[in-house]
Amino acid sequence: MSSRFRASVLILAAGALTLTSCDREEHHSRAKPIGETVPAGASPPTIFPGNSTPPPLDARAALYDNNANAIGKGQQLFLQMNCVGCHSHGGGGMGPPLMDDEWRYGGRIDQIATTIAVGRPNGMPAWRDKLTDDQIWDLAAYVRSLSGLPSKDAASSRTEGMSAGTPQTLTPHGETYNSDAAQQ
Amino acid sequence: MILEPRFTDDLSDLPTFKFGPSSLTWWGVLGFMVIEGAGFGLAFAAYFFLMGHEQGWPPEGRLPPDLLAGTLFLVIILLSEIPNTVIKRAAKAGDVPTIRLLLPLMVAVGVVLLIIRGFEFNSLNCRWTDDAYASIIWALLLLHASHILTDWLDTVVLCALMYTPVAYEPRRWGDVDENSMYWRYVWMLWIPIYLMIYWVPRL
Amino acid sequence: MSLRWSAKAAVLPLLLGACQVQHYQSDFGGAAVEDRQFLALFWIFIAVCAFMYALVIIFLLGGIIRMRRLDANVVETGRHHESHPLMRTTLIGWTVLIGVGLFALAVASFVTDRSMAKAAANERLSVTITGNQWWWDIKYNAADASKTLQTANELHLPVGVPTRILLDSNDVIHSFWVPSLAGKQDLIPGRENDITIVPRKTGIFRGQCAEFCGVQHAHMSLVVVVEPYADFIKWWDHQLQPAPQPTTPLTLAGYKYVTSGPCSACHNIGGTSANGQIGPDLTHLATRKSLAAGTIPMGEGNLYGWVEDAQSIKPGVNMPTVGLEPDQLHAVVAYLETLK
Amino acid sequence: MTDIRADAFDSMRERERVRVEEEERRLAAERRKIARDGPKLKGEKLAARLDLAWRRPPGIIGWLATVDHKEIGRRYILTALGFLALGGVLALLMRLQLSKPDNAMIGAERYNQLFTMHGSTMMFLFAVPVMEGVAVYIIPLMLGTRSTAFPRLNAFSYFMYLFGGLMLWGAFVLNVAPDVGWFAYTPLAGPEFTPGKRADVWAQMITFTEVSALAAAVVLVCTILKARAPGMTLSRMPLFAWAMLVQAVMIIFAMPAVALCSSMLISDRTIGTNFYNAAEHGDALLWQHLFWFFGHPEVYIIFIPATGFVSMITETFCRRPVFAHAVVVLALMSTGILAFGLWVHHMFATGLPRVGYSFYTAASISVSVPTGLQIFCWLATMWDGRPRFQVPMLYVVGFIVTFVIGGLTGVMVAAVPLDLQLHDTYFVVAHFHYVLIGGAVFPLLGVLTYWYPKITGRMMSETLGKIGFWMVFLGFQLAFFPMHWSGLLGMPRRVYTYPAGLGLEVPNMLSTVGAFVVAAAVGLFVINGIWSLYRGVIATPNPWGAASLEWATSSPPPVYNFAHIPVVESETPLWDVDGELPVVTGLRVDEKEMLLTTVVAATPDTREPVPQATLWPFISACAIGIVFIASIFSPWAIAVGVIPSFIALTAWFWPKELKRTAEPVIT
Repeated sequence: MSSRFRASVLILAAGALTLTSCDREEHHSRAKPIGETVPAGASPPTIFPGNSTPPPLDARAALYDNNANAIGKGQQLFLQMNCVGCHSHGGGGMGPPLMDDEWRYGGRIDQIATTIAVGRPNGMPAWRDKLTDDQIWDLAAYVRSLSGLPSKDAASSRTEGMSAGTPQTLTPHGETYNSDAAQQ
Repeated sequence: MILEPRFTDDLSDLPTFKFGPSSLTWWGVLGFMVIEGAGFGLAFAAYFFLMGHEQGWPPEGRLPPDLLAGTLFLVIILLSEIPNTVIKRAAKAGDVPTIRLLLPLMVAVGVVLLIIRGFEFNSLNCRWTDDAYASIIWALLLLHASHILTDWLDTVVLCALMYTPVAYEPRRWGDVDENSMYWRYVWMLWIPIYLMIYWVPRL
Repeated sequence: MSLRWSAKAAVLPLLLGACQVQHYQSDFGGAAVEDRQFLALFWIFIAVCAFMYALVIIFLLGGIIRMRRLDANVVETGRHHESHPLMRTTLIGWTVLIGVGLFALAVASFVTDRSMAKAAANERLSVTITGNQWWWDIKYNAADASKTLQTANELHLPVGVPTRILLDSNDVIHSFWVPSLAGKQDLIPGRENDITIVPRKTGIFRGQCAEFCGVQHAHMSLVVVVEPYADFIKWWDHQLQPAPQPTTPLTLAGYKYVTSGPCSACHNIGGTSANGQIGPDLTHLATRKSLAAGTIPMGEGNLYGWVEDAQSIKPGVNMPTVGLEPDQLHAVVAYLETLK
Repeated sequence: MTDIRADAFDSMRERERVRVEEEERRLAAERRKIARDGPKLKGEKLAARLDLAWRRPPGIIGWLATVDHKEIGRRYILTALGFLALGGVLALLMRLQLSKPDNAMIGAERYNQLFTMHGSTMMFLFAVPVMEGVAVYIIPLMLGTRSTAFPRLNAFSYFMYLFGGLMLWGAFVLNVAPDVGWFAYTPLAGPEFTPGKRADVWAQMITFTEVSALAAAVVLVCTILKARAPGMTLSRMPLFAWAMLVQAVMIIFAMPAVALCSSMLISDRTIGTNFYNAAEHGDALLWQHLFWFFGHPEVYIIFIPATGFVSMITETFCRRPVFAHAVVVLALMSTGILAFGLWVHHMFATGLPRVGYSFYTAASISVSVPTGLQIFCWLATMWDGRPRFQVPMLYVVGFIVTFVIGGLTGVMVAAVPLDLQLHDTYFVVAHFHYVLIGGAVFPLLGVLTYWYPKITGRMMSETLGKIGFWMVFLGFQLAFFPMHWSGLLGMPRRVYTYPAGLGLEVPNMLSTVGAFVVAAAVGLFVINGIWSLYRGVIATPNPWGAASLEWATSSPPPVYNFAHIPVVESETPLWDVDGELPVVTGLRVDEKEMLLTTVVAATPDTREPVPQATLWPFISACAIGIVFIASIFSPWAIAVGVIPSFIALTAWFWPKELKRTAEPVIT
């Protein structure tokens, strides 16, 4: 009886050791949005010359970066707001590819959010009026997950729609399998 | 007040092992074969359920899997039944030298089959992410590959065991007998899977 | 034993009496052919099952009452391998009784099923409902394309007219269920389901999604208005008109903000530049009886609450918190109230 | 040249043959010296030697390495009752949230996690394992043998179950709990609408519990078919053993369905296959077909052992065998077979062809006939016998009164026109709680009271038991009868709140009150269990005067169960024995050994060595468990994890010393 009792106490102690709740799964549908991404008018410091230290990360990065629900919402918005039109499914087309790791205007989540909010030359529209901050940051989280920057397992493996790449079975033998950007 | 025992008869000369349904491990192996059979049966049902939706199977424009690797696999696994039957009879007869001779052959055949299976995965002409057709074909092939792998690992361990003095114990002959029975089950399952992967898309 | 029976007897009337039966959203509504046939079959099943249950309880009580007698076929009397001579025949009788009873119920169910299908044979109105996460997109199909109507969360049906509702889903599996009218049918992505309803009673009824579809499954309901055919046609023609133009400066400011701001990215307002297809259609929002898929009744206060902060009413809903300034909020709500 | 090699080969075979023959002679001589039980070696001396051979090493190592079916059975039951308590707490939280309309006590996301965890815990972590646990403890005693077949596989099955439960509840603590329902319909549970690892955790819990249930099922089938006492032919086998045989065979055919579909769900979610993706030729209904092909047999897998419990309690407390033993056995078998033919009645609202539905209506209605016959046989046993209403028999009466209501509402939801209104409403919630709590938990509480003296050696208190029964019975009716009413008033399932004005306030408040009464009653049962452990009346080997073999040995039974294997001559052995128990002798005393008999006639067949206590099942369960958990995060974990699992399983199979002994010993 005693050894069984000791074993159960051990198990209880281990169970009680509640680790910090894993925030990767946190649903945070906040009532109030936190302040503006970019003060109106000021252009974001996207390029940091050599020695100057990059500005501190926005407070919301922790909430959105690598958060499964934000990435999920961003994925739906990416389809609904027709980002696919220019960027296709991340492979690029009229717009630059988002799956690689070259970021003209900065690859951090707040920089991507700023790019989406204020728009960029050569055709990137400003979404500040059309999308709320919440949605912009969800999109930014999804765009970062496209290039696998945060850990892979927060992003979902596919959408419920048509799969992005052309089926391998249509490409005759020998040709390497590549994303449809190269196909067009 | 436990009841006093009334001794009826003495069983001390009962054997400690018999082949076939008298042995416990025979029933255990049968149980796991039925479990895997139920699993494979439902995988077949899923295959035909998904196929039922389509006008064409595979879906329009997809190339069916190439025949070479799969057919080669079928031929070799059917041929492997010959040494398998010899081992089974030797196990029943307790002929340990023959078992020690042929088990390494079965291990070698297993290696060859696993290599061919690698080529088969390559000749499916589809990636599992393409569509449900590709997913279910890859699933069937992967399930059977794991089936081959587990039985091959079992044969390797058994082969090592038969090279120890314990090989002369009747229980171990029972293990060899049941392993051969399981190998028969493996290639019997391959026949419907082979037809579903390679020939049904060509109908 | 008597304690158990009195307790059980006390509970039953307490239940039935305590709540008066509303017909707004209940299986007893009887507002359509399908629900009336359900009720008929329901009472048949209740009667047969109650009879069988009474038999079981009588048999059980018999066994309990006879517990004291001495000449039982038990171990103590050494007759535990014998049994009451009539027991075998009672077993056979019991089996026959169960078989006949259940066969009758099966036939009754089949007959009801066939008559439901027959009653809904020649439908004269076709509606397509598409389920989205946590609201209903309703499209009235008409022969000529200009007459097709796109609305959301409120279904108007002409009384007496068999209506065939085609069910599809944009995301997960939902289930269209208006208990007072008819049984439920699932809305499954990739499948074309349908249900036909023949309303018999006019009035306002409430339906709710019956298949678990995510965070706000509890607030995915819809209001169904059954009205005479003439009123229905008048309602349909009115809904086809584009949204009325704003007149006062306040509603004009609201109009400007709605058509240029985030609202136009998701919502469509007929006759204006806002033509988002992601959210519900708002062309005649103010004519509807509820907001947020039947969650809160339509009203100025609720409009303020919903537009200003949707998350506190329906946490997790896809409508974002726009963060309007107070003056913008007044303008937008004033404009939305003009969308009659 | 060839002949030299030929005869060299012959001489080598010759030498081998001679060596083997000489070793045979040595072993035969040794075999004659082995000590065996019998008239010469019996009583206290035999008990001491058998205890020495069968006892496991002490301490934590011994605790982890035990292969004694009694210890594993106790662990199964205690762990399952622990999960019952955890699941019950979740139910109370849900009832508090639903006690009044538009309640803001628990948010939507948290509530969805609560009802998913409640459903999954009750179905996978409580109901099936507790039936396995009771069977693993009682079946070898009831069949008159010393151990189950494959005792190491039995230990492995318990650890897999434990790790599955710890993983699910660990995820709940880490806020990664599943929130898609215990049925996890796709596409909601698919990669797009449940991002993150919530649904993967649920699917891996299924893999754990299904491996555990399948292993335990194979153990039970082999024990029931091969290890019965001599003379216990199939027709003389107790009804509980029949129930467990039918249940185990059902598990073997049903569990692979959920194994397959949960693995397909995980592959959809992690490596992007398209099984359930409607846009890429998949189908969301494929999930429902595969899940419910398992789902419906699952509820019979939970119910059928309960019929076994009711048969044993009715037999003992009515002082006569159950009326028409053959009818009950045939009813069990036909329930088991029919259960596989009616899964589509869970999908009446998904728009499949209506003619197909009427076939499933007929099948679903017909499955209630065999259960109706069993109910008749129990009532006839009470009518013909002299029922003593002690606590176990009270639970049987409570079972009959409650379960028959659940069975009849089941017949109602089997009819398509009714089901279209009642499906996914609280009417169905009432139905399945009537058949699961009324049909399985009541008999379980009764049988735990019935076999408590055999397991612990002390009787549970009769007064606490009676109070507990009335509380759980009346609390149950108060909690779940109003749910019929709220379902008819249009309250769908799995809603975290409901609007006011629909008349749902009173039924929901009554249900909440009733739920707390039931919780108090279960608490009282646990207190009764713990209190009786120290203060209960010391139990004799057969306190209830029962007939089956588990009451022929002491309470609690010794490690080796029976000093001599009993012989059975009738259905109710202890009632038809005139003072002396006929036994057979000849099993070894210095090593663990059990008797195997033929399948149908149970004539002695072979003597089977029983494996020693070993840590390898625990280590294999750890290795395979880590592979399962790691494969949530990356599929490569399976490829890498195969190696340690293979090593652990080989070490489990590999004999400790590689030399032949007189008679085989599995170490």
